[in-house]
Amino acid sequence: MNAKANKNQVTSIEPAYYQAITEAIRKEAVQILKDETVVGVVGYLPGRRKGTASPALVTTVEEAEKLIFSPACVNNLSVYLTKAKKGVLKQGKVGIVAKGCDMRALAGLMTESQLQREDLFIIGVVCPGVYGFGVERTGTLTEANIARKCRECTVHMPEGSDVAAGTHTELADLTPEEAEEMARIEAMPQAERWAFWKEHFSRCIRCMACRQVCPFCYCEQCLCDKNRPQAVESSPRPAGNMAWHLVRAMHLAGRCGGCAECERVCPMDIPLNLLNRRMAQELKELYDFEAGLTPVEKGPLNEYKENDDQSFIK
Amino acid sequence: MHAEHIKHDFEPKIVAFVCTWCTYAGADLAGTSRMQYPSNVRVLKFPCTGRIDPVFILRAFQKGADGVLVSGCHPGDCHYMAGNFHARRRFAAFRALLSFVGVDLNRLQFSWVSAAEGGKWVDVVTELTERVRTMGPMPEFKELEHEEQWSTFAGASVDKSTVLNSPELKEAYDSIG
Amino acid sequence: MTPGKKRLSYSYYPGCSLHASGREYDISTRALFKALNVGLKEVPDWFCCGATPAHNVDELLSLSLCAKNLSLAEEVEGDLAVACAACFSRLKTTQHHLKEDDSKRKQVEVAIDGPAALNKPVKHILEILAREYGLAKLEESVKKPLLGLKVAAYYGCLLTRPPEVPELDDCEDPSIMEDLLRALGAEPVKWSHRMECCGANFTLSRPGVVLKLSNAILESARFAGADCIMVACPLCHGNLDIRQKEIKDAYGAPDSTLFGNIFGSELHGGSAPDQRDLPIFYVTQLAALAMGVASGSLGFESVITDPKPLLRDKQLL
Amino acid sequence: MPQIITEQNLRSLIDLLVKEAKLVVGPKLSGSVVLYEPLTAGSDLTLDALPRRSSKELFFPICEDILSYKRENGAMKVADVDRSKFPETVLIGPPPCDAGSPAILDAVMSWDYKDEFYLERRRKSTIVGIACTKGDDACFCRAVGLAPDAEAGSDLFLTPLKDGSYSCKAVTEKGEALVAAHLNLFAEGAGAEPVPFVDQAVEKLDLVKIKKWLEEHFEDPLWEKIADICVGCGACAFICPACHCFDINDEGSTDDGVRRKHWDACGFSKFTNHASGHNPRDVQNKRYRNRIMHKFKYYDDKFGKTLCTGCGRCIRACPVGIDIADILAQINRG
Amino acid sequence: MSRIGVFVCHCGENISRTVDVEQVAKAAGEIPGVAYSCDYKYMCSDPGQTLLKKAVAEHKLDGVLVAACSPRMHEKTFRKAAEAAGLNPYLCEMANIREHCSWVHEDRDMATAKAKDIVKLMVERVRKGKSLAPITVPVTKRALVIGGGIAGIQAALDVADAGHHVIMVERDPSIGGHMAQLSETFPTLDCSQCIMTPKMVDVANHPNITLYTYSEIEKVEGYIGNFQVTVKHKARSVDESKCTGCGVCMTKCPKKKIPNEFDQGHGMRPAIYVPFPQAVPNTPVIDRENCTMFQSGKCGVCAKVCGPGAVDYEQKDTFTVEDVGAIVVATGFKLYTIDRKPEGSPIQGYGEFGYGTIPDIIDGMTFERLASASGPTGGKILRPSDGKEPKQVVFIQCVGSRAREKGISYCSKVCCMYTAKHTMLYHHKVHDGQAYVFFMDARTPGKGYDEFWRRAVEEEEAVYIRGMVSRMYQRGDKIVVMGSDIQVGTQVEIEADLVVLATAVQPQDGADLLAQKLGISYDKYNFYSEAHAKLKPVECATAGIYLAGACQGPKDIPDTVSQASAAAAKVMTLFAKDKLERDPVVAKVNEKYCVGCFACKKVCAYGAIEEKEIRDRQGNLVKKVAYVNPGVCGGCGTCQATCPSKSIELDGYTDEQIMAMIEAL
Repeated sequence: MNAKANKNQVTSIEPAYYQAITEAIRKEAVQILKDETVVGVVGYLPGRRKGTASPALVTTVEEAEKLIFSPACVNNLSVYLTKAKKGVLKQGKVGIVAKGCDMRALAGLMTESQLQREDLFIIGVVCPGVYGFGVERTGTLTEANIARKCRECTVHMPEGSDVAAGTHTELADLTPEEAEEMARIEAMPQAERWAFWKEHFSRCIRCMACRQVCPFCYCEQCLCDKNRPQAVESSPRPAGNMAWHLVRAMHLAGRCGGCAECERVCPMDIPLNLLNRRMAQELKELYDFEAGLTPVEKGPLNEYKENDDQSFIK
Repeated sequence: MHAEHIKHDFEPKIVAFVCTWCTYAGADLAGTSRMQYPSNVRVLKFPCTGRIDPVFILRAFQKGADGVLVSGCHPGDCHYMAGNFHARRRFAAFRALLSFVGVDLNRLQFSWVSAAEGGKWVDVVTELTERVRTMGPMPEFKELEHEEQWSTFAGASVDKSTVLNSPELKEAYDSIG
Repeated sequence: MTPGKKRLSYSYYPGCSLHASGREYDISTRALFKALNVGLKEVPDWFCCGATPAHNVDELLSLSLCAKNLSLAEEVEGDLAVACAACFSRLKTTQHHLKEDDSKRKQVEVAIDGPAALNKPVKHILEILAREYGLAKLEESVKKPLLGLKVAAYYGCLLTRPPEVPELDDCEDPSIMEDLLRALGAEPVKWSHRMECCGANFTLSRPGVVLKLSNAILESARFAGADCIMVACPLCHGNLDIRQKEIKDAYGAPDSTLFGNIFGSELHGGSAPDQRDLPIFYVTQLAALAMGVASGSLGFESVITDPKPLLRDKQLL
Repeated sequence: MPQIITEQNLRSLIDLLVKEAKLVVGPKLSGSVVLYEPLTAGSDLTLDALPRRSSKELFFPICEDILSYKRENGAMKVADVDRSKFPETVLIGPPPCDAGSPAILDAVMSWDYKDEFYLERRRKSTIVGIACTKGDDACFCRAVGLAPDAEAGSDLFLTPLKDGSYSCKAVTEKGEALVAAHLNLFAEGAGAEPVPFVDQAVEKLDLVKIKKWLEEHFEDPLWEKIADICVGCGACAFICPACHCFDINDEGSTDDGVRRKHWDACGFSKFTNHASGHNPRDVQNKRYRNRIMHKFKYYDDKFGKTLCTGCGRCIRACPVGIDIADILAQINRG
Repeated sequence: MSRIGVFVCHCGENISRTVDVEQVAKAAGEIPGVAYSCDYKYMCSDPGQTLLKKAVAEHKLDGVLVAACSPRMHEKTFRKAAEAAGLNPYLCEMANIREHCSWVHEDRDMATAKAKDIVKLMVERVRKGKSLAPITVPVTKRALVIGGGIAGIQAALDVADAGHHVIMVERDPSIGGHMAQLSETFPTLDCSQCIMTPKMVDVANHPNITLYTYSEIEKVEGYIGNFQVTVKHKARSVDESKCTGCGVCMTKCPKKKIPNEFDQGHGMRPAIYVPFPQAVPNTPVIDRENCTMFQSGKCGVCAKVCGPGAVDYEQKDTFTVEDVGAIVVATGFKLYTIDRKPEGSPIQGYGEFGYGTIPDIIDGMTFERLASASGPTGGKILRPSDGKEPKQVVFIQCVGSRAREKGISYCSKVCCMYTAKHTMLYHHKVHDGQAYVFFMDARTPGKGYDEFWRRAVEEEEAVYIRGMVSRMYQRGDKIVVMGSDIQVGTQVEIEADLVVLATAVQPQDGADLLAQKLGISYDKYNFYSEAHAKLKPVECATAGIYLAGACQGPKDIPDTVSQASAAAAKVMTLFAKDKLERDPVVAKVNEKYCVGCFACKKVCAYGAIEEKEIRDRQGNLVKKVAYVNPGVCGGCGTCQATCPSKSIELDGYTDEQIMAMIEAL
């Protein structure tokens, strides 16, 4: 059976599609604010510049009527919910607009006791994809301007949300650029791989945008900010940068939901999601773990099986 | 058994992170049995491999280790029941990461050495030392330690040996005309 | 895909027997699937699976035969339906074996000049009927329930064994046939020899063995009060049906023939010897009959132990 | 005396300066991004995109050693950095929004404490600014009083002409000296027509009015509104040509190490964290407020300058789309 | 700036032969933070220790490093010496330059260089070390014993005899467990009840034992020395304080045909009953499901005939909370019921054996009841179907056990012996009968066990057939047993009158649920896991909880009793001091930075990590953080390696110490 046959595949997603979702979000947000189901809704508002959008916490019906969904709604809003980080969830239930990839983060945060499902009203978005960076923002999503992570999306449907806006539509024949890049790096000789990453990490300025935008980097004391002892040099030098990105990849292993926000926000264009993706791939191969849409009891690095692979151990 | 008096050109720095109950005791047994092995290894004792953080391995490489050994109790023998099981997953993941960024995994060895396996301790340490010796010093992290952003020592990139001599500069001027 | 809306459809590997001595099995299978509106598309160009003897002679050959058939089947849409218990066993064994043994798989792939279709789902007719079509739906579809028919469901050796290969049911205590019979309105009897061997292909080389083993099965079924036996294997069918008269001639009265009783005690008995003819049905024959398929198209004429008197007696004809 | 330099000669100038053992820094493609980096040849110069980081790092590096220390025989030995080794530098190619930043920063760096690291680099550098004919909807230099052809900060200022050459204007003696030393690369004349500038979307701001508003609105719901979405990273500050906060860290052990100075950002939660554990800017709205206050009020109070060149980098880079131009425009509108 | 003293030991010539100890001491003196260094022939000798103590005083040392042998050898010695000199013992460390250096290297230069390095990094460890104080935990000297079989009884009596109070909780109406059901015991064939019932009475009469029967564990909180256990007392419908145990209620109860569990369903009992005549306590319970009064509201005969008015139909379940310091788990076993595969279980059934459908196929425990003088047949071997004496009995061993394909791979340990016993009992009672045994191997490792087994084979005429049974079916009034004899290499059929299956020993139902309440671990079969298979076979990983008997794995009576006494000894060891002292190498949480992801809790094998609420002064919940119970923490440090923000730290092995050591490499 052709797996693609019963999906609604198109060559472009027109503004009308997003408009329909926008309407649905507004209707839902207004409703849950009106009936006081929630104290606020985390969603997106349009930006000043054409084709941009910004996260927003709306608490009134008037504001809620301005919420939008467009290909510019790139942010993973779950970052706003954890107490330790942003804590917009101060009291009462909060509504949140979530794409499939954001839902994975929400599930992960529930696994890690940072969120309770009953504190959330999730307005799921059946997302066909969002803009990549530095692309033309015309309002229409095409093969030319879709984000790299969306090319291989497996979670168009926000399963487990309270309501879902949109109908399943996706772009046809997207090349899996990230998978190809992974394969390219994996195929490099070891020294070349080191050179590749050294070049990228050396560019890092330690602005911490990757950390700050990550739903899972909710530590109050980041290891790299600690100086007694200093496990990772805080100065933006190649050595500390390498250590920082390795430590971060390790800390996210088995937790990362794959939203690729770290990569998106990096002002220095470091392909950070490749690291997370590599770890996810390893944990899938070794322990059959995949970040999913529902919370689990323990992540793959917080549990073990007695017969886990140990072929690398003498 | 390794004949130690042979002098080598390169003596690699080997760091071993071991658990106190099995591998440390195994190394003690190698000592009480008077087995011989290369003296390159420096042992850091932990209660359990479960305590060993990947950051320590990274740090050891940064601080000049040419090879790192992590060793603990065999599965099922952990003094703390499951520390080595957790460590096993953690290090399986960490290895994948290191390999992905281009670290040669031949420099990082994991082993289970029990308190009764003095001989295995000697084998593991000897093998790692000799393997790393043939590989030579580990350049990656050490080089990185000394690298800077260009602006830090702006000018270092200018090679003073090519400081102009006038005829050359003159020629350059002339060519532009 | 919503279940119930989409028409079930299978590729079909009949195997040699079903085109020869077990033709009734083939025609009744096709008739049944047609009656149930389930698609059945024969794999083009299929050939012998090697049956039960090949793997005793040349393992690589037997695996390659099956692997090639599987890759042919891969070309036809739908899971592969198999009726013959031996073909089923060989195809499943091949998949199991080659999944476990990489070097064997490579050898076989050289032999068949292509990849082995190790993931093509292979399904026995029984599981298709009981699980995929479903007992409830089957029961609904029954037009002529087999009321009053006491059936000894006979599994034989291959359908469930070894447990890791066919994964059809509990290896030693299955119930899929009985469940199916109940859905058809028949009455499955409890009996002792449903998992015993009939002698299988010794039928040619050492018929004596077959007579002895098959006799025990027939006796046990009679003893349990069965009117007939239901099978899912053409070889079992052959032994129990074709040789039934021969067995009777050879052994006569029951109970004197159960094999070796080394710490023997007195045998019970005393009742009049039971010499009833036991018609042997294929599972698909009974199912098709219950679905109202005309009995003339189910091959009842071509068997040796005539089932028609029994069926007439039970008002099923 | 307007001078003309062709694009080819501009690149030749770079080649020559490199040969003269000067450090030549300019926009260069580094991997997938354009950054200010040392140029090894004129062909390295990439003028079609605004570099991701501003040119401030030439004077104020991302990270620099300020001293090293080692304990020997019980006594601590400290070694200073030899600043005389800083090279003579020419910065080629910054647009006015980057070239203008030293003109703003010199004030604070030579104020109550003289930052000799910065000042030594400034002394040894010549800036060749180029008028900006590009720009996008994030640009707002005009709004903060600069312009695509503002010469502030440049020693030599180039204006792109329609025929691909540049008209040159020596703004300072350093600029004059640079031209004088390489005269044969420059030609006299009026040259072709200049390339027109791009319109900017942001209205002209009344900086006095904004400052007044800020004076009166230390507490204002606006700050909370922005802080709701600010995630507290340092992207805006690090790529900003005017932000100049830094942190000092000792790296190594207590017996042997290096004291390093590196960029810091007021958006970080630990920026004002005291050793006591007290944090006067304990929440994000106080931190973001400080960013705006510093740029448009405090710096003006002290030095009479606005700490922003309108380059728009922070608007482009903000992970959550915070738009400083929009915020200022809102304040401006009242 | 720290003032550390480094003492380099020659160990006679053991170290100094290959390591230049003087150089090592000299180099140590130059390490920042070292205030004094010296070398000495034998540091562990009295003069050596005195040297150390003197140096601490003279040079005002605040830390000590002894470079000598392995810390496994003398760490305690030197820590004691340091303590005597007024230092915190945890600021004394050892650098192992003997086992890890002088003994394993020959080259003097390289060995000396290595010794210097070892000293250097260990100095860092001392420098960054912290004073630690032993952890003390108060101990409640009362023990809880869960289960009133022979294991629980033995453990309870031992602890109680030592003078400590014991709470015994038993799920059934009477204590006694499986041992009370047995007829005679191997290898002595003494009467089980004769040796069991006096012990049951001892429990009932012991002044230090509080016995709760018909009761279950509802909830367990706390930790070693300080458990709070909620016990649920199921409604008995009979007031224990009033009942005299006269038994009139039982004789008058109109409903008498209820299969008796104690006789494996082969005898009958009334709805108000004691499980067996020697039950302790001898107070009946009403089986509400089978009682007419409870089912239809009409009857009430027992209440009418009860003189003291003890019958109380209104009784409700009650709960008590018991404070105890230690818990002995002795919940025992059940026998595998072997019919079809249980729903959702990895264990397969033996449908092909016809167990449960053929009445004359019984399990071993039923045979015990048939053979027991107090059993339903008064000790006569009569088969269930028709009450006839069976003349051919087939015993089948390893039914369920050692059968990987059926889901259980372990050996049930007791079946070889009890089957041999059964054949003897049968032979003693049915002289013309013949016993057959299908077996895989005979496992008889116990005192007098093999002799006993040989007697069954050689003197008592049991026919042992090595092989397994494939199928059984009823034919007339016989059971046809189809099996194989692998020694003869043939298939075998036996027509038996009775078949006895030695079914696998399994943990009690609900063993997993109890383990979850207790916070102890269990294996895939639900047997409880000991802390160490060899060295801690009685302790659970959770401190203060001990195991006795078959709940841990199949065991015979002597093994069970031994383990029960061992568990009791462990309890008494714990109770020997008023306070429990523990090594302070335990984890601590930095509550300021902990964000409560509880990854630490997920990896903690000891269940030492709890969730703690942090509230502000108004009582509002600020956050939840991890809390390490120092009484329970094992000190492995897995939590710290797991914590991304390092907000949990293992004392004695802090990141600061380790990083400083790595820095010193």
